[in-house]
Amino acid sequence: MAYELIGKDFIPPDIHGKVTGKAKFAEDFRLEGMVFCRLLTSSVPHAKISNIDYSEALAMEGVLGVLTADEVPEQSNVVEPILTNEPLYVGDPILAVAATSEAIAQNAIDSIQINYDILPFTVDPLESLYPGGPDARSDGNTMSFSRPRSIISHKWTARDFISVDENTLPMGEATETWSFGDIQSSFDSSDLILDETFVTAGNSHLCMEPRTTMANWENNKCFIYGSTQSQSAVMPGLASFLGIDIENLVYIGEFCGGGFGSKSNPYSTMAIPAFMSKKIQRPVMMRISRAEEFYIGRARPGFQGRVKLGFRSDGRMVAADLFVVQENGPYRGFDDFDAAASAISLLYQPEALRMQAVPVETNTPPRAAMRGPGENQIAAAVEPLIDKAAKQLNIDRVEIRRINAADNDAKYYSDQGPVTSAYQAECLDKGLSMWNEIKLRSGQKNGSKVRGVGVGQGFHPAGRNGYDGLIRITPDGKLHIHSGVGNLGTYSHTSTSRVAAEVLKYNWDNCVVVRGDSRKHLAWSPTQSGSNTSFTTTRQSYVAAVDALEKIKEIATLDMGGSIEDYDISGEEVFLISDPTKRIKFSTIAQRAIEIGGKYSGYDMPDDLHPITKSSVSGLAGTGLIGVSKDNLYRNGLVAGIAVGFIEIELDTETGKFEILDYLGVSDCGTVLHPKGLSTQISGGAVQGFGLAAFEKHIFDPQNGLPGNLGFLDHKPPTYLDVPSVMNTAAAEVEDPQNPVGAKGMGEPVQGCAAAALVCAISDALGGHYFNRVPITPDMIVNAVSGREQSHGPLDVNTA
Amino acid sequence: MFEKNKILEKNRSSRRAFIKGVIASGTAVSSSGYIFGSLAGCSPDQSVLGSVERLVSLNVNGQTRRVDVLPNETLAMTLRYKLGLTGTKLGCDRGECGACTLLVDGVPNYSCSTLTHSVRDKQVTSIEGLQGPNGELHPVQQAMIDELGPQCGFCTPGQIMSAVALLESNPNPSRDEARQAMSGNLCRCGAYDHYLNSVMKAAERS
Amino acid sequence: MTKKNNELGRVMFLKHSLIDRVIHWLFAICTFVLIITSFFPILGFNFSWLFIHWFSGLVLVFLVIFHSLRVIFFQQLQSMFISKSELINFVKSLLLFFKSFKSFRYRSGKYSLSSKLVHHIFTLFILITIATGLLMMIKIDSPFWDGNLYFFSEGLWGLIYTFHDIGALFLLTIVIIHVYFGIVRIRLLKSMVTGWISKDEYEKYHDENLWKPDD
Amino acid sequence: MSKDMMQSFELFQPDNLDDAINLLDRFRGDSWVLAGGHDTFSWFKDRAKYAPNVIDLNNIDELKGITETNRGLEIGALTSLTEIVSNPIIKSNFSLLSDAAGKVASPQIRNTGTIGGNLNQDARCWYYRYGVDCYRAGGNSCYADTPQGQNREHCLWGADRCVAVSPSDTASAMVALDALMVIRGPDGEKEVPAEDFFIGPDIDIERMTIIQSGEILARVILPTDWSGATFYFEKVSDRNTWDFSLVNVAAAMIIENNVIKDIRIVAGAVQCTPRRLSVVEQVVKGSPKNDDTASLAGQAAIRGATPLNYNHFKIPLLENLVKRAIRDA
Repeated sequence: MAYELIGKDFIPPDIHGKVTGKAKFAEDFRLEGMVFCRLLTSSVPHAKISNIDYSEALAMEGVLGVLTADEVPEQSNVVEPILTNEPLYVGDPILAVAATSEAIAQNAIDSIQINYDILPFTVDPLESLYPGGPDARSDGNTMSFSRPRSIISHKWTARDFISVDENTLPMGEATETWSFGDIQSSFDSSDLILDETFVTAGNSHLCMEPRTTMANWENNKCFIYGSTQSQSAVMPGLASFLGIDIENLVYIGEFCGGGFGSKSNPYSTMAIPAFMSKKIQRPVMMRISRAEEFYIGRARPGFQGRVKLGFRSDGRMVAADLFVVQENGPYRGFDDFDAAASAISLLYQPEALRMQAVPVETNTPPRAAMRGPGENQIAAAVEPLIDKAAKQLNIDRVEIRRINAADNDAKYYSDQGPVTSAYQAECLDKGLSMWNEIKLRSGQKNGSKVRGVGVGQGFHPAGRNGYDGLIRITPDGKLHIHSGVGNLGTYSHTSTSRVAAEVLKYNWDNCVVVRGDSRKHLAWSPTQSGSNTSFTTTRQSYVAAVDALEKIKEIATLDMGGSIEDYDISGEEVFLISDPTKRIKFSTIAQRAIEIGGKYSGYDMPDDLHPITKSSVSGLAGTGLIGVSKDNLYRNGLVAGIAVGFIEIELDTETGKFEILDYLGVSDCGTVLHPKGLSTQISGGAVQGFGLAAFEKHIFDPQNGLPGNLGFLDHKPPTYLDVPSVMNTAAAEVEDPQNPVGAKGMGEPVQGCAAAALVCAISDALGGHYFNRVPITPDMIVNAVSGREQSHGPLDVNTA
Repeated sequence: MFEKNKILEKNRSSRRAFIKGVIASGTAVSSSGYIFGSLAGCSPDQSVLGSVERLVSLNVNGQTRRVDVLPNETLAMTLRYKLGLTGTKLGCDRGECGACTLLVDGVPNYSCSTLTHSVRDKQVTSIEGLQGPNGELHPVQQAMIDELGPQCGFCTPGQIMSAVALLESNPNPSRDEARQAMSGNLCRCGAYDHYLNSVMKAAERS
Repeated sequence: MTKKNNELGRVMFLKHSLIDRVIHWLFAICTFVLIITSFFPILGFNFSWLFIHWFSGLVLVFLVIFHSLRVIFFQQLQSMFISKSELINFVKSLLLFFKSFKSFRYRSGKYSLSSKLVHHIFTLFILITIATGLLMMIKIDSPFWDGNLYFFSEGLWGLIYTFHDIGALFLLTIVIIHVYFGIVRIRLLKSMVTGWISKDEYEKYHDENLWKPDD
Repeated sequence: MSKDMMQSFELFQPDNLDDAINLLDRFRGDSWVLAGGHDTFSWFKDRAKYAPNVIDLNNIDELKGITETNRGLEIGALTSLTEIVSNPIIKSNFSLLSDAAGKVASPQIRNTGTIGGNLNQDARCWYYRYGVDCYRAGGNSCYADTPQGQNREHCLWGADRCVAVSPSDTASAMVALDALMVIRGPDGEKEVPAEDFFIGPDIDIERMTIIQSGEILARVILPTDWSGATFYFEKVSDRNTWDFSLVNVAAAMIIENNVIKDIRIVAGAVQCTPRRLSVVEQVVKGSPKNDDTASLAGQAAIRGATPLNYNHFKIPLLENLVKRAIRDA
């Protein structure tokens, strides 16, 4: 269907601020009398604090106050505390010191005496599962994800460990499990079974903008300037951290320097400057340093896993049995293991699948969802095994993926529910011409260099529903879309808002996206995470526009009679179909709506709206024609977000270094809302995928719990010179039936497919040598080529 | 496990200091001649160089700004907290990301690793200094908008400053030359190829 | 052969046998090397001290063992015991000294009370330093084991280091005192070098029923 | 470490070398020499090291500039790495140095980072940089050389209490070019060959070069005997920007009708100092420049390597780099 605005590039309203330096991130706001606070973070992996002496600090000139864990509300034991007296990882914030300058605050922190009573700690889940092994927490060593979430103690038996050799993952009793189909009979009917142990390292989100937060209280109202991916979705959680009602919270988050899942929800440390500001009665800026961002900035959990795949001779995957020991950090973390199994269920449509997992707590930075949590690691671990099967079954690597690909009748997850749409095969087809050309060069040598080619697939659910849309036409004729969407860098706040303008046939120059500040009366929206915004928020904008259109026509009938069917709109005017010369400008309609009042200008509203939307509507009441509605459109089944990556690399077997010669990323995201936005997400996701596949990993010294890679230099996110300078992107461009404009989300699968493609290509270049580990770093390649053992054990996670 | 138990750590380092003290006191008497000797050596006529003056005038974006600068103050901190120019961002404060890149006499520097006192008589150009008198965007800024260079925008000021310096010295670079010149700017969103598209577009236009 | 005439025909008695002297001087060398390789780095003279230090430490351990066995099986252990009478004499001499500032000489056995005290203090602190030193050897790589910094907890390492260093400081003090008296009473140094003492020196300082050179 | 915000210090900006030397003499241990500042600020900002008086050399013109003299090419210690990369004389006669300087860190760091700073930078062992009290920091233990120490980037040779490696890429090039380091101290200048300029823990565990407090590296002299020789420099690092070498090799060869007449070949990041591969030099001198010689050289290079827990990959990597140096130069 041809659209005026959808599918066309536009100038996002926030890009001008980004390129001129005028954009204000959390650390750029300045308030009268603002002071600074710095954190004292734990230097030991696990301890109970028996004594804190900050008398010397308080006596220092310029120090305004110290905030300790006793002065802040305690969270449930699974949630990251605001401050703590029992640090659970090196870097856990213990207290905060406020001073007129940051240097004074740091001097004060240096003078504080802390008595740590050292407690056992661990950075290796298997060590904690071994009978008598150290527990990361004093109240248990495993996270139970069944509601309500809690910490339990779970140990395996020595027999579990001994019954397998050292290179295989022992499979003791799992604490999380589900399955479908008859797993045993499916394996019996398999012609080829692969049983592989693998490790995917954890890595930090490494957002460019550290999560600095500034807070101030005025007349019992708390103003928070923060860095989060989402806007409206943050309000309830943030208010509960502060222990206040949403009405007394103002959240300003116009810009966010990247979140990648670590800032989709509010995080407890945002409350520190708020409580400090309340205590010392001055605005407080808590600047987070890069090292502190590593500590509290969350990370992807590591997997020590084992997967058994059953294939028939024609390449069809009939059975999958996944066991994951998840290195879960010290607090709740995220159920990556569950998402990993769900990805296998969608991408390969096995007839039977079993998921078993044990999320074990470790004394390392807390974990949260990181771009494709579970889905992207499992892609990097399982896709190379698909290549292995293809080789043994003598089937083309794209063909074997097509045989197992998900289509519109695909089944998903433990309940094998339906999908709204899935065009995996179409994505594979988009890359076929490139694949057929590059696969001829697989293994081609050029001195010590050898070519490797790969194809990788990524998946992530790509849409939710049930949120509210809110738009407003003001007497000046302008259309205001009050979007509750955050600004994490995808421009989804504007691309989804253009749907409302499309429905109302607005000229985009007369539209204003209202966002970034809770005082601007924004609609209740989902978190900008889980690749959902394009699907979810287009529905919000659509239902709000439809409500406005109806009200416009109803007002027209009041002035020109008839019923709403007799009217249509064009050129920002409503007119009688029978007599197009009879037209009323939307600006006039808006003025009439104010005069009529009631539901037209926001005094009455549907009661199924979320409280946040309700307060926004009442805030806007009487200022124009209000279009507001909950998204009750039909939705049944998983919105499947799929992506496929095709890659060619040249690997130097003498140095272990490779150069990515060519990359194509294809996304099944339904109708493309914002072409350049799609291409920068696909190539940006690919860069992060290459990081996951070959550069980034957590390193902790198991003897003292120290992190080996605090900053950018040691954590090694890819730079300009590590990725190709030209990235090719494409989209399947087949509409999703359950979205008004056919759009689906796509942010996360595009990273998983690139990571998988690169891992496959490296193994291909080495003639089918499978590391069963990510990231694959030069030292591993050099060891493999020279026939040496790897320096880490096959099950080691958090290792150099 | 080192800097952790302050009490214990205190006695270990104090133990080392204790030993040094005992030995030093033993040798103090004998070496006093040496100490007095060296002081005498510092001839009175040599101008006793003092630490830098605090109040300085900086040339930032073509304006002369009088500002009180601490000796240990970095240029990024001066711009952000004293001159209100918050366009220069602090991504790591260790010279490992490039978000703080700005131009000193046209040369890209990490302003987080440059002392303000070392640029007193130099031309500093930050992201805020690129626009024309009434707001016209620099070709690189315009190209970044047209090609959708940035994603989250936090590293964009640094990227743009490197691009501006590149085009100054090499008006039509090859894509690989641009890639080399921009390589000191990290982008976690991975917008590298869009940034390069913007640089090439800006080069085309000017 | 515990008695001889020297070239001037005077009678000489053997005080220290060759082996005793060799052991003494080996002790001296080891202790000197240990002191150099421990205090000088702390003072700031940086050089590769670790290997020399623990190697000479092991030599010292061997010497201690050898000396102890020799003393237990081949020599009179009692010559090192401090008898009650000696203590009484000593106290008396102190009181006398304070009363009339006259030094009071008494004749001792083979070893004077002060030499015995010096020996015992040496023994105490050498054993402390050796004990803690051997524990610290766990931390360094050696042909037989890989250094393991985490063998003990931080706290315990701290204590081991503290006692090792206190022992070393006292050793340094005793060495200084021992060297001082060794030089001031040159006869002692001479006898430790040659092994012989003259008859009148014997009669002047030693009580024959406490120590006869020829038994 | 997670500290931040440099402690306050006094900043001195002398405009001549004598003043600088007097300042260092006056403040003794309480002084710190500042050139580009990249190494300095990471210490100061982590508050792991500190000095109350910082002497900024950037206004001293004597220390800048590249001039040809009869002794060879004299490069001021304050010359930025970018100048070295783009200097025509170095590019034509000593391309080994410009190649090495071009691989350092990132463009911005090369713009302000100086050759003197790059040569004098401190070890990059992450335990030491984290701020632990290891031997090199004046303490009494090494945290990297422990049963499970994460020592992927550490040394293959020369372990003596400290197992850190030489992080500088230009250092390998300087030793390969047999450069002379001119050090200026209170009592005038002294010249030291590059090979003796870098010292290991056996000489002084708290310093990476022989420069004492009170001395400044004034300039580097590249002797003419290797001018225009056949050079080879290769650095293997995880990322192609910012990262320090896992292993680097710098070689200068004089080749006449395909026979290697003379050679100096140095490996970096395998030992606390740039490791002169003298065995390889003996093996290769006088033999033809072909694959056999190359593979022989590779095997000779790795004799006697004693890896730690995680760095044995450096053995085949070094072997390959030396082979490539001989084969592809």
